[in-house]
Amino acid sequence: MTRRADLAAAEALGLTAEEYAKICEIQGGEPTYVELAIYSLMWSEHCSYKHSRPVLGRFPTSGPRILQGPGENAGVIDVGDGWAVAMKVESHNHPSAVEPFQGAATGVGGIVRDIFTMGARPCVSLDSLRFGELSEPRQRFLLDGVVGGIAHYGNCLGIPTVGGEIYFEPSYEGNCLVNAMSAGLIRADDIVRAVAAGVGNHVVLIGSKTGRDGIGGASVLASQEFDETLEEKRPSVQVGDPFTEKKLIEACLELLNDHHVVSMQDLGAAGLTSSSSEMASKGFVGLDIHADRVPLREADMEPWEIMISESQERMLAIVEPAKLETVQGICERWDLDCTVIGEVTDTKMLRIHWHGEVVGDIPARRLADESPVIRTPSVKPDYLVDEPVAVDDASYPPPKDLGAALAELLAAPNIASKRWAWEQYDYIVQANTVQIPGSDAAVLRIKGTGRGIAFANDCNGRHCYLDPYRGAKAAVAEAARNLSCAGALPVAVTDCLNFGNPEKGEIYWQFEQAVEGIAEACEALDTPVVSGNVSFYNESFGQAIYPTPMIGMLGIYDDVDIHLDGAFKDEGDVIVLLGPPAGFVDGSEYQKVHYGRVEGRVPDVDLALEVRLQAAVREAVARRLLKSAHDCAEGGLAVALAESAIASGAPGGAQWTDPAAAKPERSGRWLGADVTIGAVERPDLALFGEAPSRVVVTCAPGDLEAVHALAGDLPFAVLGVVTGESLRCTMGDEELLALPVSELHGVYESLPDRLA
Amino acid sequence: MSSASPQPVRFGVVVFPGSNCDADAHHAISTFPGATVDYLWHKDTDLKGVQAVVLPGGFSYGDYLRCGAIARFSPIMQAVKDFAADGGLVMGICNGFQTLTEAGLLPGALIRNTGLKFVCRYVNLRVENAETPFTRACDEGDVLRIVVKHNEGNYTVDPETLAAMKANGQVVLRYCDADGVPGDAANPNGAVEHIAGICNETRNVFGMMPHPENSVEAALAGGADGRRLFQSIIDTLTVAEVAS
Amino acid sequence: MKVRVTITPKQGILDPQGVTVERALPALGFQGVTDVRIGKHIELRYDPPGGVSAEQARTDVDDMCRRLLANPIIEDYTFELDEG
Amino acid sequence: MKVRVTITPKQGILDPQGVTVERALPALGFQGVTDVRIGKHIELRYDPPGGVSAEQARTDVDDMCRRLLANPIIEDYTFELDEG
Ligand SMILES: Nc1ncnc2c1ncn2[C@@H]1O[C@H](COP(=O)(O)OP(=O)(O)O)[C@@H](O)[C@H]1O
Ligand SMILES: [Mg+2]
Repeated sequence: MTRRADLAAAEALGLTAEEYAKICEIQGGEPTYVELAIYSLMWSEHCSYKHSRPVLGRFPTSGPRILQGPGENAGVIDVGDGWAVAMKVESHNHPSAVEPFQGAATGVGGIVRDIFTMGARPCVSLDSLRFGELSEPRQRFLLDGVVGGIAHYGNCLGIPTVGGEIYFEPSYEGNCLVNAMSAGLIRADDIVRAVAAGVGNHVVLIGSKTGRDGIGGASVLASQEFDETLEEKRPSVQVGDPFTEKKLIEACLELLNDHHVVSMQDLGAAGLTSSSSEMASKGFVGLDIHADRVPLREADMEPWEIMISESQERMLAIVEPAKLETVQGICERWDLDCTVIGEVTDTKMLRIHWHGEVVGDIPARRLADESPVIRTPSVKPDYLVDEPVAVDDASYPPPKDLGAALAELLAAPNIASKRWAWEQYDYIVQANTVQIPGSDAAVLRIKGTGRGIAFANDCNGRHCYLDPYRGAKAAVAEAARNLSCAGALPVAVTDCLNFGNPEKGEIYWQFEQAVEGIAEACEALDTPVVSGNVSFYNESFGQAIYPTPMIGMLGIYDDVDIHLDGAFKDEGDVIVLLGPPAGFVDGSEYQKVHYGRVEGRVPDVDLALEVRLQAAVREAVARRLLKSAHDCAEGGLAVALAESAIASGAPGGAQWTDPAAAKPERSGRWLGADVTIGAVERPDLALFGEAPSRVVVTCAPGDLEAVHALAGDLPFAVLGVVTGESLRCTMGDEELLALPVSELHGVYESLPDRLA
Repeated sequence: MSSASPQPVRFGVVVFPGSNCDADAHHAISTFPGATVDYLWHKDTDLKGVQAVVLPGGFSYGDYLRCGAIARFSPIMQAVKDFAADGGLVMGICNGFQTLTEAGLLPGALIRNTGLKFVCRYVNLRVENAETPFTRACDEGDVLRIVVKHNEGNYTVDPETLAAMKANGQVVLRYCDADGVPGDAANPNGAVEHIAGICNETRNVFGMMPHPENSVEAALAGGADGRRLFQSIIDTLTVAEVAS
Repeated sequence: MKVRVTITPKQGILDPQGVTVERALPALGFQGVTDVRIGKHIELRYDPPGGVSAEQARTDVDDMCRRLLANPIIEDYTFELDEG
Repeated sequence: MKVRVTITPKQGILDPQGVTVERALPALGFQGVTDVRIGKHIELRYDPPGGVSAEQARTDVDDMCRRLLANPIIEDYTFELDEG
């Protein structure tokens, strides 16, 4: 007799009484234990998006270039000449907090499977990371493990990790964020969707054997807050095997691109359960799964365990009987297990068999699509209840030594070079990398065409905390600005929405505000959202993370040769600030680092201005009028200038052989700048204050007029010229700061010293 | 030399499960008009008549146990050994270098980087011996700028063997600074005497940790210094062909 | 004293190295090898200044294993102490 | 039968991991740790079809170690067999 599960069992699995009642209604009585386990996972926050679905509908998701929007494993964008890019981002926050190395590694593995499931060959990865303050040993341990795990997995797969971001804020102390983004190239007419079809076709499981990895991972780890029972949850840690995944990539792309399979789906959260029910639901068919035919790593597993195991490196394929032999042959060639575990039926039921007995029988569509929807009534958080106002500058006494303040900012972990991390990543494999990590955007060429693609990741969580709407909007604008600085046209967004507990009104408010901000910016910039991920419950002991809606953006080039970086190129070039001159202390890195405060009213992005500014920058790059372009972000104008000066040691975005040597590799000397700012009361805020829509560009003196003409009525200020060896800022006759670039370089590259 | 344009040199790139620079090596060689290139599958037992074999970079068998330890038992490796014994040119890049040492075709071993981290970085390489089939398009003392990317690139060998290797010109490439001076600061992995590439006694088997196949196109971040190594092989085999 | 630590992947945790080696062995002519698990073997000398009792040494080494040498989330460890 | 193989870095061969662990320990409050060497511990079952004598098993396992499990240029190995 199959065991029946009662309300108590349902509640133990995290289901509510209403949810249980709905399950009983769908099942026509008490569910079996297998059925209940399946429902509990499919209706968990992580799999069902029950809190976020209605809000996400706000995003613009279509456009002439969009071949596939949200709803598939990855979004797909037409990038020209018959080529398309599939892209998505995924969070692996909770697993990484438990075991940073394996958590991050399996995060990369999961997102890469989402890409090649579509038939695309994964061609880039990016990683967006958040930790608590670096001064805490535990945070250094997490950082070390997470970066090591990403390197271990991505390097082994031979997918270049070309970009990302790392921020440190106390709010992430109990909940680090590990957002892995991946993209792949595919011929536009080869896109495969994860839809089961063809009654009588085989359901085939390819890849690793199934063990008890991550049992309950989706519901237990991803959908609850962390508390004291964290320790007990550890046995469900998943270990990644990038070698098997590499073989899977090769075998699956052969199966998909040569049309040997009808469709394919990766096994991610909730394993066999979610992959089979989603494939059945989308195809309006049923699937019979024989759990007893699944190859096991541990002999004594129960059917419900097999159905929800999150063992990594597994794929589910629908195969016509006539093609089974070919499919098995290809898998054998790659030494991969390939097992028929079921068939496509016309019952529209997901039916689980166990040694001849039916232990679960669920209407696939209702399971996949009728999960509950919850809209928490949103409440503006206490800390924002009084409409925040810009801080009074008078309460921020200006520093005496602006040079020291600049050095302090360059050394701040949020600004300092992240070379320590990205030198652990193979960013060059696949022979497409045009622009390596360390600048505004990563640039790759598309072999056999003159075209290129560019990627950027952005989100300032502190701004989103002070104003989730403005902060999220600014994240989209900044990602696009980074691409525009590199000369690429921004075309699409994938997002990873990291928030606290959505059952709380304040968190829900943050979430709604952020989505609104993203949506408005994406509309203005014409960059639809094609895929994404939501990660809730990033809270420990009631303390939520800063709202962190990470934006991953794709840009394209018709001619990748026109790409540009932020490094100063030649002495005598003119330095221009495009965009508004004023910087604000509110929410800035300067505020945090120098004054130890986080407060105020972060500036709002003027989207119309932003759009015009970026178009002008791109046009100037395309006409080869600019020598460099770099956006002003954390640390303001002075940090942007310093970064362009430091990068001058590495022409073409290359890097020093010996990062410790304070000497540029090829030119033999650093390029600095001599700039003057207009008379203001607070030069420190002009230098270090932050504001959106600002780009520092350089051009040959002879091109200045043409650049100015292109800029039209955009705010335009000639700051000075590129000079040798040092960075000097003046205001009128007053010297504000003057520092050798070699010294700035030393501080900027000092992160490793603080990791030892 | 005859004026008729010579036959292109036929290269083979071995594919092990877990190789991930096989396609890059293939692509790099295909940018040379004087060469053609095919893949060789690890389960095959013959080399399809190629004139030069490249063992590519990557993580054959996941680099589990030891880098190259399992790959060296692949069926194709017996053919590679026979080919090398007959004087055929074999070039191992990174994981390919590791596999050649595991197979006993090159002396020494590659152990964990002293930094214990994977390192992906541009390095400068000093050509120590330009009289090999793999470096003849360079001059001794030339500095090549090529990327390294590995976790186990720390070359080690016992002192007697090393002395013999040096006497015999088997140390082919060393990590150096931009001015061509080898030293600790330029050495990304702790390799003994800053060794980046070596050959066997008969100079027809060559292994290097850096990745010349990622430095063949000036338009990419990797630059084009790696071309000279492939060009050397092509020159060697073209001259041999024309002479025979 | 001499310390020998043995670290093994926890029961039920995937051991990709072990699986790969096991798969490779038959091709090398070794039949009948199963259940391959690969872990670490660490040897060290522990002679804290001022000496230490065997019991204290056990506590210290256990501490070292837990905090640095092993990863208790996915690995088990055992150790032996050897006077001398 | 059960087989346990211990692989250690050869005397005179640099052990970067051992060096790093040794350097990290004082910061964690462990004084007096020296000579840290990190190697591998491999467990497997060896039951060739048709059975095998203990002596033959020793020869076979030694062969496995020499040819695959260890690299004699940089590593030493020992092993134990365990009936059952
Ligand atoms: N924040 C978001 N923005 C846009 N699309 C989203 C977002 N979150 C999830 N999606 C889309 O919802 C679908 C389900 O996501 P997910 O469950 O993460 O997929 P998977 O099971 O492949 O990991 C995907 O198509 C994904 O792109
Ligand atoms: Mg998926």
